[in-house]
Amino acid sequence: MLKNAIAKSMSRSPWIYHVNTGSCNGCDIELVAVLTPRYDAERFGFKLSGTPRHADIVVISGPVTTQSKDRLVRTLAQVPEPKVVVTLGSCPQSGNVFKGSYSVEAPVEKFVHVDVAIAGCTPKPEAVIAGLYKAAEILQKKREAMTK
Amino acid sequence: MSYVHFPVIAVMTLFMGAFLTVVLGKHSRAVRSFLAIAASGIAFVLIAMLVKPVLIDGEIISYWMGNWNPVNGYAIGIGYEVDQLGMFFALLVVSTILLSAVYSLRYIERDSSQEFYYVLFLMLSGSVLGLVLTGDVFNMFIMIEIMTFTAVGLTAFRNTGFGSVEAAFKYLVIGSIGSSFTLFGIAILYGQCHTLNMAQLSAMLSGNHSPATLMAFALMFTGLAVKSYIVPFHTPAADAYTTAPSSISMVFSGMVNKAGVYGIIRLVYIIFRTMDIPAVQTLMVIFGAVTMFIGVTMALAQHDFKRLLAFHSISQIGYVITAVGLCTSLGLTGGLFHAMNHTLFKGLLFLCAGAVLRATGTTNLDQLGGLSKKMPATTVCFLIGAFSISGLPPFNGFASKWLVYQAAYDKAVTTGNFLYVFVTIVALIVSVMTLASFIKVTQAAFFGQLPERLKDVEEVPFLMQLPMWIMSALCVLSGVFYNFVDKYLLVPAVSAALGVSRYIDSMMGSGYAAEKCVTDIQASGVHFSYWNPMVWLALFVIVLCAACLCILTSKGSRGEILEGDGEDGKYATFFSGEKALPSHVGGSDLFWGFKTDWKGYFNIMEGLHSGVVNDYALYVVAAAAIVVVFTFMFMR
Amino acid sequence: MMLVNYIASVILVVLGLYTIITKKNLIKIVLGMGIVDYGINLFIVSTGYNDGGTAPIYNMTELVSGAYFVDPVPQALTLTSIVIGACVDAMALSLVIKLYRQYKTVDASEIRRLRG
Amino acid sequence: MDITGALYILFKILIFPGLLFAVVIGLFLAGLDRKLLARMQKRVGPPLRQPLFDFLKLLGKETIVPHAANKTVYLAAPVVGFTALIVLALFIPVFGYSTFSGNGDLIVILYLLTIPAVALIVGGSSSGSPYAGIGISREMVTMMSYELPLVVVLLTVARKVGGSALCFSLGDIVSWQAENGCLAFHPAMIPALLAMLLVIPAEVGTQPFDVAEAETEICEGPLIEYSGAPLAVFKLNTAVKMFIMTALFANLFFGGIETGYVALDAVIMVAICALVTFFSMTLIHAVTARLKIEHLFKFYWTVVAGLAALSLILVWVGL
Repeated sequence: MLKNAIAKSMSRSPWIYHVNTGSCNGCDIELVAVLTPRYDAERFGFKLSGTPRHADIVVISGPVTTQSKDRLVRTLAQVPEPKVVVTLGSCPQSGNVFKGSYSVEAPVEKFVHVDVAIAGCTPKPEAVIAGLYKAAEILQKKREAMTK
Repeated sequence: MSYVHFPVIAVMTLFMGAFLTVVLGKHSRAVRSFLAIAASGIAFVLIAMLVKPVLIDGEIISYWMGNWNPVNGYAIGIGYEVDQLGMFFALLVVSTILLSAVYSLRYIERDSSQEFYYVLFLMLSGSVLGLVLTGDVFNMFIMIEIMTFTAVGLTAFRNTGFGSVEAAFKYLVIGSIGSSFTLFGIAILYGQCHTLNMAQLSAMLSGNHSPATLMAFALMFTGLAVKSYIVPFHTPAADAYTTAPSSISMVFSGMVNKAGVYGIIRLVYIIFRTMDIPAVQTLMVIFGAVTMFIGVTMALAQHDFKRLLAFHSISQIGYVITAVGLCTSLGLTGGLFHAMNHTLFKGLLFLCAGAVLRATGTTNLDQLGGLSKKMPATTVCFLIGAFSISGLPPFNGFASKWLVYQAAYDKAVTTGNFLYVFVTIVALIVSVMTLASFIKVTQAAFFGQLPERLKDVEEVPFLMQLPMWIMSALCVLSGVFYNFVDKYLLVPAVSAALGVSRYIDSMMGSGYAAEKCVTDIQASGVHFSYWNPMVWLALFVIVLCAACLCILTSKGSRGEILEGDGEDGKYATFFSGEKALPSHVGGSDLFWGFKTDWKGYFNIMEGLHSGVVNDYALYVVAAAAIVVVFTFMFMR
Repeated sequence: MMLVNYIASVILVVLGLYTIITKKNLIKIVLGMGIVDYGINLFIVSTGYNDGGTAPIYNMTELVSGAYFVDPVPQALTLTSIVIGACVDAMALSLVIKLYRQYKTVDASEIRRLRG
Repeated sequence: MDITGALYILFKILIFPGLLFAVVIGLFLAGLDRKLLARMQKRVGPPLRQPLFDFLKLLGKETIVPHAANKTVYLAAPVVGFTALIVLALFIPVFGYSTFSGNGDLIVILYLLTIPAVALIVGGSSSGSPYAGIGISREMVTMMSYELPLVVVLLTVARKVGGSALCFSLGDIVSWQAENGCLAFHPAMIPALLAMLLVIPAEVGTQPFDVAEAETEICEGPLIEYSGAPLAVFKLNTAVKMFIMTALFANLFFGGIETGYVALDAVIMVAICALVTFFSMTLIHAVTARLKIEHLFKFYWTVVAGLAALSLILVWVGL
């Protein structure tokens, strides 16, 4: 019973840790906009946390510059399982307009497993919420898979 | 052999041990260790054997040296008088001696001229034991003097290091001013009463104060206050505790300043029997409150482990003086209990500091860090000591501080005097600040990150851990079973301090006190509202539940407790994604907001603790002058 | 009669304290401590004085009730006090020597590593 | 002690004023706080059960012990804090009904209240993170700040209730109020009441006074390295502390509303707790931004302590 309750509450209280890997700040602002009264992601239990140790969902924005790659990997390693990785915007998926630059490592799938990718430059807040909600469901599935 | 001889034999054993160590202990380490342990052990056993007759059966042992009994109601000979109050302090003294001797065996093994260490140590022990057992004021003065200059010698023992000779010199100057005041007071008393026996003095002086005896009171009070290091006499104490070997710092705070406190209690409650005069109460409470506040704020500003502890010693003595100065049985109980607890937890903390010093070679808080992984036993003992001194329940500091607060506020509401409310508030706030400064030590020395320099630190040997564990156990036990402490130690001691006539009668023959019209001090009745022992049942049940919760959540399918070594990023400290760097938040970086807000105060205090011995002497003389003026203004 | 002694002893004590407070030279501070001691010794021995009393040296047969002599106890106290005072001064001087070796000065205002 | 007596005590400890009650009401108040805050900002807000979800979720996560940490202290700290809070819950009567009747001593409560904070500090310190080092420093300064007004408020209440006798018992305070009316309606106590309302958020660590755990500046301070079950217990501690502080407030200033039915009393008390939560935490959270630590210290030692001292003086002169 407790197992079920825990698994269920996984999707009800996903805490987000946001990593900016060289983004133009557009996506970051949209992510914060999601928490504002108009969109209010907190009604689903989303909350921004200050440290990866508390996080369930890691949101990556930006095209992953060479400088930030190590930091990204290290930070991701510090997140306790179960965790879900979400990419925000087109940059981490493809490199977007930065593609081909000598200092950009995108796409992020090359070195990190990505569960949900939210596309757009920048994605609309509605899309962000939909993506995060999806991530929360994946989180619950992961938890259930862990306990099987 | 009758037990009436035990007190004298105990004192003589220690002095004899010192003598034998000079003669025999020069070449063999085994011999001097044996002598130190044997002498302190015998003293401990002898005093412990007096517990039954004195503390449980309530007998007062009076003993005339060379059988010089009083003639025609005049006591000429030197008398030992062991009442429950003296016995209480004697027990503290012998326990401290024994534990310190055990600790010293390994602690000073790397020093040279160890025989002198033991000689001075045993003489210091003997003098303090003699001081609390004697019934003669001049004998008391002699013991104080022996205590002072053996203490000075021990302070300067590690004289190759930083500042120890300087501390010893300051200690000697201030200490000898204090002794001189005491001697002056004793001389005036002798001129007035022609006796040196405490019981007889008490009979003659009670309620019968001439200007000369008032002067004597002021001088002796100041002199003994110097020995108990209350502010503004505390300056040499801070230096001496810092630089003396830790086993000696423990002795200093465990019994040397307790000897001063004992002297003050004896002086105001028995010899002059002035405690029911409100002016004396006010004097002591103000001294106590100032002492605890200045002590703790200075401690917050320190960067050295032992110096911080030294200022805490001063601050805690403030609690004792305040509580004793309230002149209620609740206050006296709280004060004595706190004195005992202070011996336990401060001794423990100094031993921990010694362990850190031995293991790492420094006590500078800015150079330490992360020792908890290398020295787990020391860390646990330190935490117990720190929680005790900060008064967290269920440790012993809580029980005694609680009594102090209750006594102070009780005094406030029964007398309607706002001063005592203020004192209560100060006492409560000082307790939080004490906690703050120990958090500082905890973070700076034991937790946080291990500096590269301390990678191969090792835990101290078992023989050094043993006294630490014993004291930790005592800290917890006396906090949990305060009822026993109260029943067998505190109640007898309090009634002895208040029962002046009994003290006089058992020394000078029964009826003597009544003849001189001496009455016992009337102190308002004891009302304890100790917390219910049921709490402990509750605590255990809940700890059980909590433990269950932990097991529940840590096993198997639920989240697991993972530990890792090596450079795997998962177990590294979070540095915003950077590779973990050695960055330790040290002692001086803590409490920033507090320090900025109090910058002016700290600057003034730093200026006052200038380190110049002349200034320190000035404070002593000025305070003595204030006490004299106060005495003459309000005690006539 | 004894008033002069008392005044003198108090003056000595005050002088000694004045020396300790104002003089920066460590040796002078030690001398000040000595002066305080001697002031008090003078005081103690004066308290035992009885005008017209004899020296308190008797054997058991001579000592009768009502014999008039100066009080012997303060003299014993003074002796003890002198001995202790000498010990303290010796100790202080030896510490001054040590201090001089470590700090290369005997100026009290420069020997202040332990402060704050 | 016979079996029924023991079972009754066990019931008290585990179910009614103790463990279960405190945890449930604490989580309820925490949820209420978040919901009300959201409504005040014109948001829908999380459901009332949200703190429970958070707690359960954290139980299901891994517990990582960083290798700079001292494992024993790191894992024991939250449990110790929790234990102290539950003991504290037993000391606070539900008006007439308490586990240790007449023993809810104010000073014991004051000291037990420091234990959860110390547990947080020691736990954070043992994690070895420099962010935690800054965090514990701030937590400690916060503690020093609110302790002065809290002490003065408690002494004021003791004086008001006891008159010229020592009265530190919460039970006596409640029964005095049953006779003489709630302390909140005595004019001299109004400043103390306001001071207490301002002490509560600092004690619990909510928005303007959460400098110690500022997640945007120092990454949650002492909690930075915690994850999984220990973090869950810390979050639970905060919730239970909300209940303890508001219940203490209810007993100090609105005590003595006895209906004769324990259940009804409990409901009234929870209602008062909810009100206090709204006024002292949610409202202040919604309208203010986080303070700097030195401002926080100054604020508590001047404004709040001043209010409390004003009350103390008024009570002392006999108002």
